[in-house]
Amino acid sequence: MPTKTYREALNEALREEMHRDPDVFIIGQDVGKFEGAYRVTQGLLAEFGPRRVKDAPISETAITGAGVGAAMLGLRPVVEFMTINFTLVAIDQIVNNAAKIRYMFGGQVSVPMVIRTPGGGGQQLTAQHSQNLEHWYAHVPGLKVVAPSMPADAKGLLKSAIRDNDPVFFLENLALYNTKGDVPDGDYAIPFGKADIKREGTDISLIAHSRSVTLALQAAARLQEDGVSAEVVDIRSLRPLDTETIVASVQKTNRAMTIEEGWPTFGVGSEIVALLMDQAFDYLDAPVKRVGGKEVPMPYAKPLERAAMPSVDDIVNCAREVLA
Amino acid sequence: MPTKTYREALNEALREEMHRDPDVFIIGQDVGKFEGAYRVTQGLLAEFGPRRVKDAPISETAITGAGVGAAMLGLRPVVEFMTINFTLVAIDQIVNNAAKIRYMFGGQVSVPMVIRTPGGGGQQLTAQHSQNLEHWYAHVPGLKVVAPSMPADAKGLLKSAIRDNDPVFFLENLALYNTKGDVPDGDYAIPFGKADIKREGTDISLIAHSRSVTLALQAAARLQEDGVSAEVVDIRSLRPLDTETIVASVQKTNRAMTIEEGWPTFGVGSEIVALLMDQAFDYLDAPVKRVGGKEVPMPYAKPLERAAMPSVDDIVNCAREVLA
Amino acid sequence: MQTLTENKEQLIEYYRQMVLIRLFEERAAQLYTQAHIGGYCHLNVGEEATVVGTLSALGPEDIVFTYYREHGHAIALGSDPAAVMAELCGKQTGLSKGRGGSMHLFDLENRLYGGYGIVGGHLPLAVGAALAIQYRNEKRVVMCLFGEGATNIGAFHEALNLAKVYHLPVLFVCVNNQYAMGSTIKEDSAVPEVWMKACAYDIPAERVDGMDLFAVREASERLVREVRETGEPRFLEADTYRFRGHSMADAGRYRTQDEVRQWQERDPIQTVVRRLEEDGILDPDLRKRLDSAAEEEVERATRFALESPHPDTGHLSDYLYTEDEETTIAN
Amino acid sequence: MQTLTENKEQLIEYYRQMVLIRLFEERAAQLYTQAHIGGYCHLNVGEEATVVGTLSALGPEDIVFTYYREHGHAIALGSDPAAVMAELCGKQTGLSKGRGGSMHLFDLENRLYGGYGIVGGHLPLAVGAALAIQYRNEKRVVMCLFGEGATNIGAFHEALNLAKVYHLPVLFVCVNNQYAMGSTIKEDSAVPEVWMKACAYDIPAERVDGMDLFAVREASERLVREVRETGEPRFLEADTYRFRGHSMADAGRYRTQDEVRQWQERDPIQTVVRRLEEDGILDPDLRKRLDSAAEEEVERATRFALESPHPDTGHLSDYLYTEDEETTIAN
Ligand SMILES: Cc1ncc(C[n+]2csc(CCOP(=O)(O)OP(=O)(O)O)c2C)c(N)n1
Ligand SMILES: Cc1ncc(C[n+]2csc(CCOP(=O)(O)OP(=O)(O)O)c2C)c(N)n1
Ligand SMILES: [Mg+2]
Ligand SMILES: [Mg+2]
Repeated sequence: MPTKTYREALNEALREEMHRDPDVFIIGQDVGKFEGAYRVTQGLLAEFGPRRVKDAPISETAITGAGVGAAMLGLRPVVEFMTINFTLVAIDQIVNNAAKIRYMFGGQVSVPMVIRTPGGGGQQLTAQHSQNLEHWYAHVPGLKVVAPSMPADAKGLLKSAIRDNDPVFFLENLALYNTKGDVPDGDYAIPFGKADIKREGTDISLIAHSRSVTLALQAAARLQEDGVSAEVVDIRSLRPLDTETIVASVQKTNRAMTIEEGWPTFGVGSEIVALLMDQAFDYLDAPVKRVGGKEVPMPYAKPLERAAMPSVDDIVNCAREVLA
Repeated sequence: MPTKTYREALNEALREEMHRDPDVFIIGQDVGKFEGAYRVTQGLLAEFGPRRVKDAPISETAITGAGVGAAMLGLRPVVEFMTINFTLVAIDQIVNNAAKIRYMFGGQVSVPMVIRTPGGGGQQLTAQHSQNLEHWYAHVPGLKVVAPSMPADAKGLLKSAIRDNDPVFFLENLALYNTKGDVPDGDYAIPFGKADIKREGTDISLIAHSRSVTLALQAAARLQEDGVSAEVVDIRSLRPLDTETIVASVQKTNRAMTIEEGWPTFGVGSEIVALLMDQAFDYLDAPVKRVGGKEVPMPYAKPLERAAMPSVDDIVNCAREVLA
Repeated sequence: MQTLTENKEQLIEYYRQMVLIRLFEERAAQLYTQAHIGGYCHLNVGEEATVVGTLSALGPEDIVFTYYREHGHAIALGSDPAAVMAELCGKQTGLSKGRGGSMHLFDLENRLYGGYGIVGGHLPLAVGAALAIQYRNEKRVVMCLFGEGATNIGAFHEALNLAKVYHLPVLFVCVNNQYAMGSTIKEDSAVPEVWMKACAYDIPAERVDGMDLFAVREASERLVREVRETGEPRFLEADTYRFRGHSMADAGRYRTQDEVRQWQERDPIQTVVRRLEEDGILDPDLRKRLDSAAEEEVERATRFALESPHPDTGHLSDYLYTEDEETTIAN
Repeated sequence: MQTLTENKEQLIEYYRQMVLIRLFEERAAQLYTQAHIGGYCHLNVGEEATVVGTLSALGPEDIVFTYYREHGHAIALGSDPAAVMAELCGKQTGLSKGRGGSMHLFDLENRLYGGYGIVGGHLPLAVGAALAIQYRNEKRVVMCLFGEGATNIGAFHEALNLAKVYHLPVLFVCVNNQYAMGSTIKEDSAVPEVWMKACAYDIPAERVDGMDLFAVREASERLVREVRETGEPRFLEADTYRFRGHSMADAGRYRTQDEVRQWQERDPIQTVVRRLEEDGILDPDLRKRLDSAAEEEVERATRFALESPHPDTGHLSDYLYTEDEETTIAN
C-alpha cells in the first residue's frame, strides 16, 4: 500500500470523487488559485477548472448557505473552512439549515453536503484560531460528524462523506496534515458509525479521536514499557457514535480514559464517560477519567501553549491513576 | 415575601440595577418601544429613556460585538437576544471576543457584559426556535453561564450577572416566564457557582437546570407517592459548576439521574455524569442515567413536540430504573 | 397606469388568489385563537399584492425561497390550501407533514423550497440553489423573498455579494411592510430606501408600490425575464403594510390606529377590484361567485385540516436522515 | 500636491516611524525563519504610509481597534517596539504578556484596543467602544482598521449600519492591499471600489492613495476631525500593497513578480524621502542618522525580546477571569 500524508489522502479522495461524480464541487476561500490555506485542494483547480473548484469571498455564512442550497437541488458541495474556528460565523447555517431542513420539511429534500475543516492547536495560532468544537456539531441531530486520525481513515471517511446523502461535518487537524501512513489506492470508503481499534490491549482503553489518537498511541507505547497493555480506541465517528465498539473495549479492559485536545468540561470525553456509565458500569474497575486541554483560551507563548495542550505525559499519568 | 412571576423578577432586577449603576444599559431588538419580545423589559424605556434602553436592528453580530466593545470601555451592557436560537448568528462574538479578550490581551481589559436570552421548547416554535444550547457556552473558558429555574433565582442571579466583571451568559426559559414564586425585595444577589437543593431527599438525586428543575420537582412529588425520597439539585450555575454540592448530594443518595430539555448526546447531563464518575464513583449504587429531549429537530405538531420533550413520566420511569 | 397585458383569465386568477389568501389568513387567525394552531403564526393580510404579484411572474421550473410569513406564498404557488391549513394545524396531511408548521412550509412539487425562521438565513440558500442552476446550465430563476428587517443582517450582505460575484440568477424580493416586529426601517437602517442598499452589490434594483398588484406584477415579470436572460441577480422592493400584528401574539402598541387605517384604505384587494371593474373584467356577480368559491375553498381546507390526524408519535424520528428513510422503505 | 502643513519635527517623526516599522518587520521576518516567532505572522511591509498616515491623525484620547496585521499600528501608536517584539516572541514582557502573539497586540496605555484574528469580527467592537464614548458624552474618536477582504463579511455590514443608525464616532479605515490571501477584491466583491460600499450605510466615504503618506495623513486628519465634530461615522479606503506574503507561510504564487515590482517602485518610504528632501526637511545626513537610530531601536527590541523570559507555565490560568485576578492581588 502506498504511503501518503494525511493531506495527500484527503486530496486523493477529493480528486477521485470529483472524477466519479460530476455533481461534486468544492467551494471555499482560496481553495482554487491559492490551492487551499493548508494545500488540501492542491492541483484541483488546474484539473477541474473554476466551475468545480470555486474560490469564494470571506463570507462563510453565504458560502455555507450556498452549499446547503446547492445540495437541496441535488449537487454535492464540499465546503472548505480554513479552520474550524471560522465555522462560528456560519454555525447558524450548519445547525439551523443544513441539519434541520430534511426533518422540518417532512423529508421532502435532502442536504448531501460536506463541510471540511481542520481543528486543533499546537501551531501557536492562539486563542481565536486553535479551538476544538467538533462535539458542538456532534450534539446536533441531522448532522453526521467524523474525525479521522490517520491518512487511510482520512481518505476512506472523506469518500463516504461525499457519497452520504446528509450533511457531514468532516474534522481534520492542522497537526495531522503532514503525518504519514499507508493509504489504499482507489475506491476505499469507510462506513460511518464505526470506531476503530488502533491498538489492541487488555489493561485499559484509551479512547480518543482525531489527533489525540496519535498521542494515545504514543502513551500506549510508553505504558507498554511498564508492562501495561493499553488498547487505543479511535472514536472516528462522533455522530453516529459507535457505542458498541467503545463499550466492548471497556468490557474487555475494565478500565478506561478519554483523551481530547479540547476543553474537557462539556467536551467529547464527557459523552464517552456518560456512555460507559450507562452501558459498562458493572464492568468498570475504576472510574473513567478524562484528559484534555487546559481550560483557557489558547495562549501564544510556546511553553504556555504546550502546557495548555494534553501531552503524552498527561495521558500516561492519568492512565496510571486509573490503573492504580 | 412578595410573589412574582419569573418575568417580573427579571424585570425588577434590571430596573434595580439600572437605578444602582448608571453604566448599566440594555441593548437588543425590540427591547424598548415593543417592550421586549417576551416583555422582560416592560416599562424600562419609559423609565430610563432611549440612552439606557437601546432598540437595535436585526444585527445580532453587531449588537453583541457592540456590547463587548462598550464593556471594554467600562460600561455594563445587558444584551438581550429574543431567543437563544439567534445567538448562533452571533456566537463568534461571544466565543471569540467576549470570552477571550481578557485572557489573550494579558488581562489589560475586562468585559463586564451580560447576554440574556430564553431557551427551551414547548411553545410549538419548531426546529429553528426551540433549542437548548447553553452548554456550548458553558464549555468556553472565559464565560460564565447561569440558568435560573425559579423567580427568586432569576432576580438574584441576574443582579450578580450585571455586577460581575466578566461576560455572563444568562439563560432564561420561555416556559418559565409566567411561573410564580416568592421573590425577595431589594438587594438580593445570588453568588455564581452555587447549585441549590430545591428539594431534599435521601434515595436519589435528580440533577437539573432551568425549566427541567420544575419537571424534576413534579417527578419527585410523584416518586414520593411510591415512598421514594428524591432530592432535586438545581445546577443553576453551569460555569463555574458547583461540583461540591452536586457530588455531596449523590454521596448522600448514592443514586442519581440528570434531566435536561436539550438533546442528551454531548449535552449537559453528560458532563454531570462524567463529574460523578470522577468524584462519586465509589458512592454510586447504580449507573447515573440521563433524561433529555429526543434527538430530533423540534417538530411542530403538538403530539410530536410533546413526545420530543422530556416529561415527568420519563423522569419517573428513569428514576425507577436507577432505583431498581 | 400601465395597460393590463394579461388576459382576462389571468387577471381573474390573480383576484381569486388574493381573496383566497385573505380569507385563508383570516380563518387561520380564528383557528389560532381557538388553539387549533399554535406557536408563531405570521399572516399575509394586507400584503396579498406582493405575494401574488411576485410569484405569478415565475415560470413552471422556477423556484422560491421565502420566510416564515408565507402561507400566501404557498397558496399562490399552487399548494393545496387544505395541505397548508393542515400544516398550520400540525397534521400529518400538512405540506411539511406537520413537522414544520406555519413558518416552515415546503412543497417540492410546486417548487416552494421552504419558509425559514432565522431572519435573513435563507438568502444564502437561494444563492446556492441559483448556483446549482448555473452549474447545470439551466435557465431557471430563483426568487428569494424576505422582509425589510432582514436587510440589516450579515447574511443579506454576504448573499447579495456572492450572487453578484458568481453571476447567479436570483431575484431578491424585499417585502417592505414597514415594520420588523415593532421597529421601523427608518430606525433600523442607515439607508431606509431598501432598494438603494443594492448599490453595494452592483445589483440593479427598483422599488414598486406593493399595494398595487399590477405594478408589482409588471416589475416582477420584467425582472424575472431579465434574471433569466442575463443569468444575473436583480433586486425588487415592494412597499406594503401588514394589516395585522407581527404574529398572532402582537398587541401592536408601536403604531397608531390612524396609521393602520390609512394603509387599509389602500387595501390591495380593493384596488384590484376597482381596476378590474373599470376594465369590465369583473362585475359584482362574478365577484360574488369568486368570493364564495374562495370561502368554500377555505372551508374545505379548514375541514380537511381539522379532520386530518396528527402525526403518529411512533414516527417522531422519521425524516431525520436520508438513509433511515431508505431503510424504512426497503423494509 | 498639497502643501505640507505639519511642522518639520512632525514630518521627520513620520519618516522615523515608517522606517522603524519597515526595519522592525524585516527583523520579525528573520526571527520567524529562525523560529523565535511562530504561528501566523502578518507584516506591514509596503503599507507603512497607511499605518502612520492614519494613526498619526488621532488625538491622545482616541482609541484604535485593528486586525492581525498590526505590528506597525502598535509602534505608530507609541508602544515600545521592544514590548512588541517580545510579544512576537511570546515573552512575559510582551505587549500582551506573551498570551496574544503577533495577531493580538493590546496596549491600554497607548489606546490600542487590540488586534483581532477573525476577519471583520472586530468592527462591532469598535462600534461598541464608540457607543460608550457617546454614552458618556465624550469627544473621543474610534478608529477601526481592516483589510479589503473584510468588507465581504456580514459583520462589516452590520457594524457600519449600526454605527450610522446610532450616530457613532467611528472612522472606518479599509487598508486595501489588493489581496485577501490569494484573492483580489475584483474577484471577491461585486463592488471592487471598496469606499463605494459605504453608500449602503449613508456614510461619507473616500479613497486615498495609500502609498502616499501625505495624502493618507491629510484625509485621515480631516475625517478624524469630522468624526469628532459631528459624532458621526466616516469611511476611508487607502490603497496600498503588501510587498511580502499574506503571512510568513505564503509562497505568493497568485501574483506575478512583475506586479510586485511595479508596486515596489512606489515604495511609500521612498516617496516620503523624495518629498522631504525636495522640501529641504530631510538631507542624506539626517536620514542616515534617523535610519541608524531606527536600526538600533530594532536591535534593542530584538535583544530585549530574545533575552526576556517566557511566561511561567504556573501562570497559565492568569487573566482568565477578573475575580481571579483580584483574589490573587488580595492574597
Ligand atoms: C436572526 C433573527 N433575529 C431575530 C429574529 C426574531 N424575529 C422574527 S421576525 C422578526 C422581524 C422581521 O421583520 P421583517 O424582516 O421586516 O419581516 P416581517 O416580519 O415584517 O414580514 C424578528 C426580529 C429572528 N427570527 N431571527
Ligand atoms: C472569518 C474568517 N475567515 C477567514 C479567515 C482566514 N483569513 C485570515 S486573513 C484572511 C485574508 C484577509 O484579507 P484582508 O481583509 O484583505 O486583509 P489583509 O490580510 O490583506 O491585510 C483570511 C481569509 C479569518 N481569519 N476569519
Ligand atoms: Mg417587515
Ligand atoms: Mg487585503
